[in-house]
Amino acid sequence: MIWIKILLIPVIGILGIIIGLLYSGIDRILAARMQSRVGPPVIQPFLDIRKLMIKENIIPENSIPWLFNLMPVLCLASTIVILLYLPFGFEPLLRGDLILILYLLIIPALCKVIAGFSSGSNYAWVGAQREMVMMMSYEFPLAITIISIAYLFTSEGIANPFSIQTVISNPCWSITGVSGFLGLVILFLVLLFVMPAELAVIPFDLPEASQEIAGGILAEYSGRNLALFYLAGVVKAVVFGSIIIALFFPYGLNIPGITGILADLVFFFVKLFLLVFIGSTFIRVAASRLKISQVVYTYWFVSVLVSLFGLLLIVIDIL
Amino acid sequence: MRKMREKNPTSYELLFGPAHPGSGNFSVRLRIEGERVVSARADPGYLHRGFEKLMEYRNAMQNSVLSDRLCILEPLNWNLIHAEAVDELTQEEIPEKAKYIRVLMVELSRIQSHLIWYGAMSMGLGFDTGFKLAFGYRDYILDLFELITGGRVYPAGYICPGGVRRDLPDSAEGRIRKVMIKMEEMLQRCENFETTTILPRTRGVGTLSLKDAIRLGATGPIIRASGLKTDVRRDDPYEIYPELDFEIPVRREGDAYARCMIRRQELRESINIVKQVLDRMPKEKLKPVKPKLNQKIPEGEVYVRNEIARGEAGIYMKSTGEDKPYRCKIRGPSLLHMIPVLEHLLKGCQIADVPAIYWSLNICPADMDR
Amino acid sequence: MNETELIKKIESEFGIKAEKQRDRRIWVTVKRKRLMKLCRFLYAKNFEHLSAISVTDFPDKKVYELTYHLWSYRDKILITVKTKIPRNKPELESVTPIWGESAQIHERELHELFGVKFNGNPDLSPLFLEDWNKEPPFRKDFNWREYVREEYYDEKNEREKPYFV
Amino acid sequence: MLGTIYELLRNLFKKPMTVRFPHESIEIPNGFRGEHYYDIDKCISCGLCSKICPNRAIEMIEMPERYKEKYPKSYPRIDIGKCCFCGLCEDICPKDALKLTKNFFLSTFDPKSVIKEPIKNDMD
Repeated sequence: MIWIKILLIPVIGILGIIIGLLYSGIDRILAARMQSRVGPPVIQPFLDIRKLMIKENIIPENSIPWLFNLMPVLCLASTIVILLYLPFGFEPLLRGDLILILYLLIIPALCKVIAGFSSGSNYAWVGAQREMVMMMSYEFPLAITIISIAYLFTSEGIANPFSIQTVISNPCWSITGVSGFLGLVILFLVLLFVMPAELAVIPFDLPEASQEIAGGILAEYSGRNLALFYLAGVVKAVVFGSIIIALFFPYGLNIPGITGILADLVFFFVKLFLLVFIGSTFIRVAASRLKISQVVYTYWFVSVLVSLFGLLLIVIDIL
Repeated sequence: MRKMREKNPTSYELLFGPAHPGSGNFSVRLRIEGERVVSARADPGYLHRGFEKLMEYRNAMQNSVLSDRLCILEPLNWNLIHAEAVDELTQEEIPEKAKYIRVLMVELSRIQSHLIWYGAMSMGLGFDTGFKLAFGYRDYILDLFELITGGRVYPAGYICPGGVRRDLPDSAEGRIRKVMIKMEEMLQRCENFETTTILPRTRGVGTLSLKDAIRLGATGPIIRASGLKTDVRRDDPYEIYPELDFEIPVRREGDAYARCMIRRQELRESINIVKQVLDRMPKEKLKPVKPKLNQKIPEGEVYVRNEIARGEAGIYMKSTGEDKPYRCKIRGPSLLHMIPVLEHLLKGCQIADVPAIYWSLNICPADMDR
Repeated sequence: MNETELIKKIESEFGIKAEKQRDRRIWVTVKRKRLMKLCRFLYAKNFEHLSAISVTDFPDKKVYELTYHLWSYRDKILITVKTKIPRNKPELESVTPIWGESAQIHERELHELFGVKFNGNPDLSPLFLEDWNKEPPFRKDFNWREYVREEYYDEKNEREKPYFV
Repeated sequence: MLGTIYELLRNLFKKPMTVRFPHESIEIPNGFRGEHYYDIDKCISCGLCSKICPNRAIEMIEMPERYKEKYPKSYPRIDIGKCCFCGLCEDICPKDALKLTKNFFLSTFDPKSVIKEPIKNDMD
């Protein structure tokens, strides 16, 4: 059994990358359509990655080379590790809990910060600073959401409230009343709102803001290293979508047998697609980039207050 | 850790341009502390081609072709300024229809230039959709240029001394009217997008008071956004502008948002002007101007001013009776907007505001460097 | 104030001839010594906008002719002030104290392209040209053909020949 | 906010503005200034085109030996690499020997091929 799991790890990793790239391609087509363009073919991200992989990998003179080269690898690896803890339409490979995932989610962002500081460019430096501020601001509403759900489970007397298995097997909507339902809707919306920041798409892509700081963190990256960061980004979309699905929509189709597993997988991907479309593609084409002060304000004040309100509704429901 | 700190001092220099996704062929050296710009120094010259000198060695018709390249974004307006300068020296009577065509083309070119501005502004703010839509709609106007002048971007001296180089084709009027409907649709779209895009990023950013605006030499939409109602088309009229009915939008705030709004209203006014010109366009056939060699420009000197999309443009032309001008001084609006105004506005703003301010001035490095 | 009134005022104040070219265009020629005084006078008369400054080179008369194009937002008149300075010693007082930065940048440009020195201008550093140590390039006697032939002519390239042979 | 959502969703189901260029393209109107068409039989060797050309892209040359009998004068050789497609040569030509066509596919890897001889050199 353990061998199967070990064998499945690279499979899941590759699957995550492929699904991520595929979504990235669909995302580009949909974004293009919303901008009245035809858009690139679906396989364009694969071609991009191939091209980046065969390009020269430039390491700037000013950088700290070992950190500079390590960070893209670490970033992609940590993103894929999260994937192993998440249900992919079937049981997750590794047993973990929500707190662990919260921590793991920070690692790719931290990698980017360190990458920015180690590249020795002013643009990257500004980008890294921005990424740190961003991280601090969106982490808080995210934590509130996850803890509220765990709190809901605790008060319902369910064992292991933080474990992912518990979350999947007990859909949170079924154990609440009206006000709790509203609270969950609010929390879901907050989580959806954290998604673009986590994925660094346009209203929140300040660390990379190409028109302001010329690519920011990634300013000095090229070739293979850039490809790894790009891959980490697309896998992260899958990861974050899966987290939301696990928390809020862990439903399957309940068809027995091998067809059931396949159907669940497909159903899962459809859910994922819808989430990525709303949380990333649509927001990306609809808004302009915010300023760092505006980002901090949106997350620290608006999102935190809204998520606390959601928590309050759940508390009222439980009492 | 120490190594990192040494590499990352608290105050440092950041280059905005020339090879930067948010700038044109132009660079600003920003001295930055944290996220704040302490001082800015413009560093122009990446597009210096020496037009004033080049024009001294070419005759009027060749200069007309050359004047396209003064600013890539609105070649027809520069065509008109050059043609007017020569016309004023030769005192030649321009056919009525040619005047109408000139104004028509210039206003189409203004719409097109403002659309580029909208695209560039959206791009600077990270709003990709606006960029792509604006350039998509601009292409409808480029189709018109292709039909009328024979080239999409460069009209090759379409407006030349003595009139225009070709008559309007018969199908032009209908097509222009159709395109104007499209432009109104685009304006509606800009308005629909406003609350999520331009408004939150530009309001209160880069405020320019009227006193500063006059001292720094701001013209056109920028000074109008600061509260001075001035427009060369109205104050110093040329061609058939006195006969046309159009508003001059003015706002008092003087910030980047006001500048954006002014340009949007100007787009609307330009669409109106195009419609009026089409209504009044004389029906008779126009004899196109053919180039001639050794056409002498009479002795004299003139200073011609025009309102182009970016502000006030002018040509000082001195002729000593040769077929080539003795001296041509070109006054582009961007020289003052890009150096004193930009340096003034960038002082004390955040890095994130730099593209917003830069593009709200709608500057073109080509007509600054010349 | 219209054109004729302004012309009368200038003529009575300075005793020089002002000429009306057409509507809204006035041309004045002034000695360089009295240029500053005239400029201050015009600024006080609401000529707040310095549209352009230009230099024309006359190598045979050995003078530079400077033209200042001033626009009044209130009266809607463009007045052009012309003055002559000797070509071998091109120095002149700057109008930066009057019109501020807008004059400064025009003067900086002319200093670079014609070598006119504006006394009192705080910043006359190079603007457009990079590492230029030859004579100012916009002078009439600057032989650009020779310069281009020395710097850029590729004799092996057949297609460049018509420009140089 | 609602305006943005409406616009984007509307765009999503509308036909895009762009055309996929090599497969389809917009129509090129008459009077487009593209590649030159030169008719040597109409040419009277006045040389006006070479004089008006702002970029000196047109050079009047003698014909090679074998054509010398038929075409004894000098004829324009056009360097399209220098041309700015202003159309002044077309306008000034008294006999309509020189015209600009609709062909704009002019980019090439071979610097020799941008020079247009008065008569196509079939075999040198």
